[in-house]
Amino acid sequence: MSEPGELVVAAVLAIPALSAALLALLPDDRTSAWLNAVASLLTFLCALVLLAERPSPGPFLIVDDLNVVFIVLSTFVGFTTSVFSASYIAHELEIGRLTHAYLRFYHAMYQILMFGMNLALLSNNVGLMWVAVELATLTTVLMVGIYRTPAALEAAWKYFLLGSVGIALALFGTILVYLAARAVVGEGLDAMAWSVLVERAAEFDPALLNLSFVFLLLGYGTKVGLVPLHAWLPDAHAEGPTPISAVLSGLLLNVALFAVLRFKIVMSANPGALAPGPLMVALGLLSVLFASFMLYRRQDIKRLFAYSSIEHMGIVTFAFGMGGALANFAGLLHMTLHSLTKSAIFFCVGHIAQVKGTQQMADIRGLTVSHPVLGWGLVLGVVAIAGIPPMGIFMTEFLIVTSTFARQPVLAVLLGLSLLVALGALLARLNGLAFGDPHGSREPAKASFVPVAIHLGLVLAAGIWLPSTFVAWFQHVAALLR
Amino acid sequence: MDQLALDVAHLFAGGLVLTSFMLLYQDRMTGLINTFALHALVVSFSVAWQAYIQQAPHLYVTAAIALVVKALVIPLALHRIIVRLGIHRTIEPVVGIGQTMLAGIGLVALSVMVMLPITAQAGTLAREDLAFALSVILLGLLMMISRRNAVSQVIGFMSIENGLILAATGAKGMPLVVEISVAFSILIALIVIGIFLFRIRERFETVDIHVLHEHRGEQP
Amino acid sequence: MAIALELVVQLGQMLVVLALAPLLTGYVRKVKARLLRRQGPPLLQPYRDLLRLVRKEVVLAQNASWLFRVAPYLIFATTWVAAALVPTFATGLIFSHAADMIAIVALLGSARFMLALAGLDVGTSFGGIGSSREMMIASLAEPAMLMVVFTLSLLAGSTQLSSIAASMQGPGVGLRVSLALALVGLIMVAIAENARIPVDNPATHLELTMVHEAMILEYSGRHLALIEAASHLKLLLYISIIACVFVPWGTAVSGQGLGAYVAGLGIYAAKLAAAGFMLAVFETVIAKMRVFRVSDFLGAALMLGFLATLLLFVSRVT
Amino acid sequence: MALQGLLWCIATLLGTGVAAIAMARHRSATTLVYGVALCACMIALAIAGWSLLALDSPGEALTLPVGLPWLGAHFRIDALAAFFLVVVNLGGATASLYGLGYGRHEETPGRVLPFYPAFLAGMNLVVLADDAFTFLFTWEFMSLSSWALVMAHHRRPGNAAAGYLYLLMASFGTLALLLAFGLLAGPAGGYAFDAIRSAPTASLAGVVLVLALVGAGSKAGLVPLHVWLPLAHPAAPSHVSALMSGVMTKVAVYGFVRIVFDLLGPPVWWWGGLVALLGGVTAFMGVLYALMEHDLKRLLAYHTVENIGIIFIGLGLAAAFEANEMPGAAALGLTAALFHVFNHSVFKSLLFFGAGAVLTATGERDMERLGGLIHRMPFTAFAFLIGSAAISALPPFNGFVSEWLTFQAILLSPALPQWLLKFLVPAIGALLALSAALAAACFVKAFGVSFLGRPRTEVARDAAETDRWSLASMFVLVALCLLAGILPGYFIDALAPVSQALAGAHLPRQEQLDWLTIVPIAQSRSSYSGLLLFLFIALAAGVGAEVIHRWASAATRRSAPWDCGFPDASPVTQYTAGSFSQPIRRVFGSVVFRAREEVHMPPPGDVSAARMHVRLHDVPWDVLYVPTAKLVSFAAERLNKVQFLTIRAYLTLVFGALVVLLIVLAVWQ
Repeated sequence: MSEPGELVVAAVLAIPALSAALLALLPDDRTSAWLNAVASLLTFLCALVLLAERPSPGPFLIVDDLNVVFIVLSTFVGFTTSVFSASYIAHELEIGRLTHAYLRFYHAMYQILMFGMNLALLSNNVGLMWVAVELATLTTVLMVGIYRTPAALEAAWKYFLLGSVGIALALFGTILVYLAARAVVGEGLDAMAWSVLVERAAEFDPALLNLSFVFLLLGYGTKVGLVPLHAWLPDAHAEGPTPISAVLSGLLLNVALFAVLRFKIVMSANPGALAPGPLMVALGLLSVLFASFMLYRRQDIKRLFAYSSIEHMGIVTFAFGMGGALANFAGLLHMTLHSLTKSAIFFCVGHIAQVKGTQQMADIRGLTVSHPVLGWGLVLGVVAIAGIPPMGIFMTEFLIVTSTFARQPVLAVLLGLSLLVALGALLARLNGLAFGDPHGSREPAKASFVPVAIHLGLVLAAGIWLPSTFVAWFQHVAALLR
Repeated sequence: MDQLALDVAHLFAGGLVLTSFMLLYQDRMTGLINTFALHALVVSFSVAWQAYIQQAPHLYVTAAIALVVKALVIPLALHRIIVRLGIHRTIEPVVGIGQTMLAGIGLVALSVMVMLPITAQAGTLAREDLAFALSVILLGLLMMISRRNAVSQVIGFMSIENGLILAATGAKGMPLVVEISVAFSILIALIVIGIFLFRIRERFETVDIHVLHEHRGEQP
Repeated sequence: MAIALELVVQLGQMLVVLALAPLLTGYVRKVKARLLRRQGPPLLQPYRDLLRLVRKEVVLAQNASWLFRVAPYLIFATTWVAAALVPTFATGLIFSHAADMIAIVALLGSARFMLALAGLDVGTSFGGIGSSREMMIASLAEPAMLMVVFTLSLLAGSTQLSSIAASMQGPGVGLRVSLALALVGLIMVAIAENARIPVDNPATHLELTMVHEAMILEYSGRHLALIEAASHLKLLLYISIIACVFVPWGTAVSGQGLGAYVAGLGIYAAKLAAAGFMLAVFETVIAKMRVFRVSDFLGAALMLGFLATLLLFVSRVT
Repeated sequence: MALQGLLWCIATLLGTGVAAIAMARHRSATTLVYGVALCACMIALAIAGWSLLALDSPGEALTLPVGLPWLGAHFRIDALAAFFLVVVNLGGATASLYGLGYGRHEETPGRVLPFYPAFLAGMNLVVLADDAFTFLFTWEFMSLSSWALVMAHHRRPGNAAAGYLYLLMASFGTLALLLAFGLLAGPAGGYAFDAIRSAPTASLAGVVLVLALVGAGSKAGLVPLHVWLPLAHPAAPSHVSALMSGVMTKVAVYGFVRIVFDLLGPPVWWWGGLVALLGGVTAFMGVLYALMEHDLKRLLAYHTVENIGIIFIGLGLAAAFEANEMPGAAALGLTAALFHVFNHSVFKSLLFFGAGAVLTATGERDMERLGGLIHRMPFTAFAFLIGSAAISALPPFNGFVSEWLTFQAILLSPALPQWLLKFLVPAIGALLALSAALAAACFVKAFGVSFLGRPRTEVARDAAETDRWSLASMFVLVALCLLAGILPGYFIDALAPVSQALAGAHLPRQEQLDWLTIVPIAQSRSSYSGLLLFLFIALAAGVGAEVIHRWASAATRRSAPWDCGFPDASPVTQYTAGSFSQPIRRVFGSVVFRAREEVHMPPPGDVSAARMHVRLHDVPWDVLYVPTAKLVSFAAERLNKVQFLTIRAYLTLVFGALVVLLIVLAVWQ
């Protein structure tokens, strides 16, 4: 029982909660934007400590190889996004898209969202995790609707309805898991604790587990944005404030997928249960195929990248579905890198949309000429997301495709071709956005490029060199995932 | 556990399914809301009964929550809302009642079929409860997709929640976490719905989703 | 010592071809004239023409470049070297290994390349017509030639003219269909390459029909002389290839001594005479064809060569 | 030792690229970047040359702790790698030398300087890579950096589209290679080349070959995967075009050789047939495309396609011979192919440099608007002439030697037991001969129309000779064309270790033969001595000139050309590129390109000009690419409807998914 570890975990959860309350009370928005950033920074620093200090699993909270990486990742992206959001929000105030009241609400919600996600990642209890995920979802619902334009309202409404159906299904799944566990573990909290579930999973009733997994996959899959449960995702990304789009793509999808992973571990620990692989492979491949074709007809730049998020979540799900040391490792790495890259892209996109005053790609041209930094940032981001070296996503896609081709050639070919289709769409868009004669306003963007630079730098570094401890964790988790 | 207890529990669960069918059948706003109140009432009874037979006092809380919030508060609120929005007109299901009913029966059959292979290990009570709960959930979904009006969709959604409560209480000895979370989610749901209905009221003259989705970021 | 003799013989060969080439042309012209019941120019007329041209001054077009002036020498040199490497009266000369049949064809290709460029240099449309048509013809003639080479090398297991000649004399060959096809193909190529009827008419200056003459229209004086000499050499070269491959008998083998060389020379002259006569007859009895039918003509040659190869495979296995 | 040196050179290049981002605006950036690149490439060239001659068979290997965590980045230099490094760095050095002058005319150096060294580094790394991941990583990195260079002039019409197509095709090729390596490495993921070699031959070796052919071919420009090449190569700055055409395609060839001859194990006979046939078709189609083309740089790009075809003919023959245990013949085919790799990189770079000089002098790439440049740019013209002669396979230049060797390999084909090959190879030989002859025609057109005749436009009339740096690098290459042409023996000997390593045999040592003759198999069979031919020609020409000028007239007079009594000054009456290629278009085009000529004659009495219009169809494009694009956009259009459903419809989707899964479950249990 390492005391400091406990404290740190408590801090990671407490800081967002407290600052949320504080921000809700603070009237002034200037400072609140920075307070927001500072709070996120503190959370991130505490999370960093977790890399070194791990508390032993308690009844409600746990830190293990699987979530330690994601907690650090999400607090980090949360921090960078808050920095970006500061400059973004300032501009929104100038043009009067947001009022002070809404801004207060926005910052409070932002911290609650962080709290929810950290809790979901840290929780050692299925029920608690469920609550946390729902909390995060509902806060994002409110944030998406914050502009109160008809489109934003509809996006939020759609998100709310689909999301809460997901909530219901996930809860039912959770109950089933409890039932399955209760018969073996006995009543009480233990029957909902990861650490216990994973150990005893072998003795559970397979039928119950199967049923529960169907519901959990669909329930959390709705949040992951797997086709055909994806409908809320593009609009929610497109109509909400860009920092929220970044957090959605970068973190919330990951958190939901993380939940699915937890249950997949339990499933695959039980010999009698049906292998979760085929379901996930099917959904993942469906998502990749669908999303990569959907990329072609997009006119709104944020929707474009929202669909690319669907595609990448599909890739990750596919990888985990395939299983095996290589594919699982690649899947985990892909989740990490995708959240970094995609949020970086959304940072660029946010500034671009603000500078050009539109999200319609038809009106954005020749960025590398008019706004070199933003333009090349976007180019780099798209190159990374398209899986082209030297950026890291190439490594994961390399591992996924090669390891699949040796086992399931047809699936690998399908995946590869749909990746190619997606690449075609992204590059076609990139040609229009970044190259050619510039179009629209040329005034320099008042933006902080640091977050973009850091994210892309990390992705680049990951493509070239990965720290060994990091690799060790992922490999351990990959082994757990079968 | 004696036979009687089982039968009563069975009775309540079955009653819930029946009420779900009634929900599907209703095509008047007011009638719909009233039926939903009944739905919530049945749930609270069944939860109470579970509390009694499981000697689990905390379930009484859940029952009370269900009774007060869902059977009284929400229906009243909804009545207020529809009065304010002035939608007393009949709401037409998209597919005819008949087909909806048939589909519903099919769903019940499906849920039973899915539950069958579960070993008795989980307990017959739990098994039956789960079967009924699942059918309630599916029926609620069916209602959501067969209605085009926001309020009725919300009602469908809340009937799903009831099904969840049924399942949760059926799962013997499940920690309080679940009840709290359910209540919690109902609360959130109410708030959000309120906000939304309010805003929607502000923006449009109707709650009809059909009108909502005319506004889209991207033209086809 | 032996080396020295070898060198002398090689040099002799070079001089022989240079000396005989105009005579061959004159001879063909004479025979043609006779067949047409004309008196015709004297046999030595080509020598006279060359001498006169060499003495005259060169008239250069205004914008002729250095390439225009260098080309004739290169054309002459390459053609001469090519002709000198073909065994005429003796095989297996010291430098005969410097180039096999493919290389000889390619050397002629270099000459043609320069000529075509020279045709384009002045910038009149005649040069253009000539060059473009010449290259079109060549683009078909060269593959046909290479198909013939392919056939021969399949038979003789070599692309070295000397070895081919040697194996042709050997007993193993006998009469083969593919040989006949190859011969016909080679002859057709030779006709096309030397701008003879029916592909081209060396005697005309009628713009629409001429190819070779159009390219050299701007040449005069010593340049023209060199180019004329080159074309004489080319004719000689092709005839000697045909002779060396298909009627290899009587050629001396290097190192047999002077007598053999003289004998070989005599026989070689006889072969030239016969071939020249046949060429003249052929040219008198046939009519010039339209430029765009040349492709069919040469395509036929290509097909013949290809057919020869395939037939050879068949005859090989049986 | 050698390997470290090379890696340091590469690191230097990468560093230069990064530094160039910072100082791109600076004036001296151009000189600095190209200077450093030049030095790095020279050093790398020296090291590579040394290791090609001196290194023993297994070569040097080392592993860096980057790339795949548990694998690391393996690098190895063996004979094959050393040879291709020579090609790469020779190209890089000359291009950098050229760039020292040419780069000054660049209007947006910021878009060229950072990527140029990265491109060089990428090509070097691909050749050095010794595991699948590093190979593909660097391969794609090479594509990416060259894409950036293609996009350097993105505002010119068509360039952006060219870059798009290029990167898409490159990724397609990478995907194919990815799958190929997936098969080679197996599910366990033994990505290191050693592991692949030691592993038993992959079960679907044929599939691997086809994938490798698609992957490497799409980068090298095999028909029908060539469509991007004539668009992308010319779009880049000329020295980069030279690198892409002359060197990058060779790196693709390297990839193919590495996979098929080294990793894949013993070949099967039909592989050779397939590869050689593709090569023949590519050579023929490429040169025909080139003949129809009037854009100077694009014409050169199409000739790259042709020469790649010739190289693949050699490789295919080598595979076929190797499959039939004829190591000597295999060595001949391989040597021919590799020697042509070297030669083509030399003269193609030379030609692109020439085209670049013309471009800077006139701003024109369209031959129809050039002409008469030989007067204004004599040195460039001379260099271009030599390059044209070399690429047209004319003795005594280097192009001829390698094509001659290829022919010798073809002539060995009768010994092959398979009937299909017996019949196929002569046909391929015919295609090769045809393309060689057509290439000559094409370069008569290219040189004649753009350098000879009278200038067709003002810009052509006012052109000026290009700068010293460019000329220097061009003349270096001219010297190489001649050297490799007249002293081929040494080059063939240098290739001996490569063919020894790959085919298990090598050609007989050439250097001690008298008169530096080369003898692939036996003296009696075939031999060629470029040196002798060169000496004879020089001698004969010299003697001729000497004699005539000494004893006959040397007088010259200038006058107007003969105009058949139809006086006209206008250069328009010259033969244009279009009219030059008309006969050949008539002969081949009507079949291959479905070429149609339409002549619009004004009615009698109307004085307006008659107009002739030629329409060509690019058959592979129409048959393969257009339908694919149509298919994708059709699918996109159809699926796009899903974006515009009602919320209820979306809920229905969720509901449907749930019900379907439940039914599946019910059925499964």
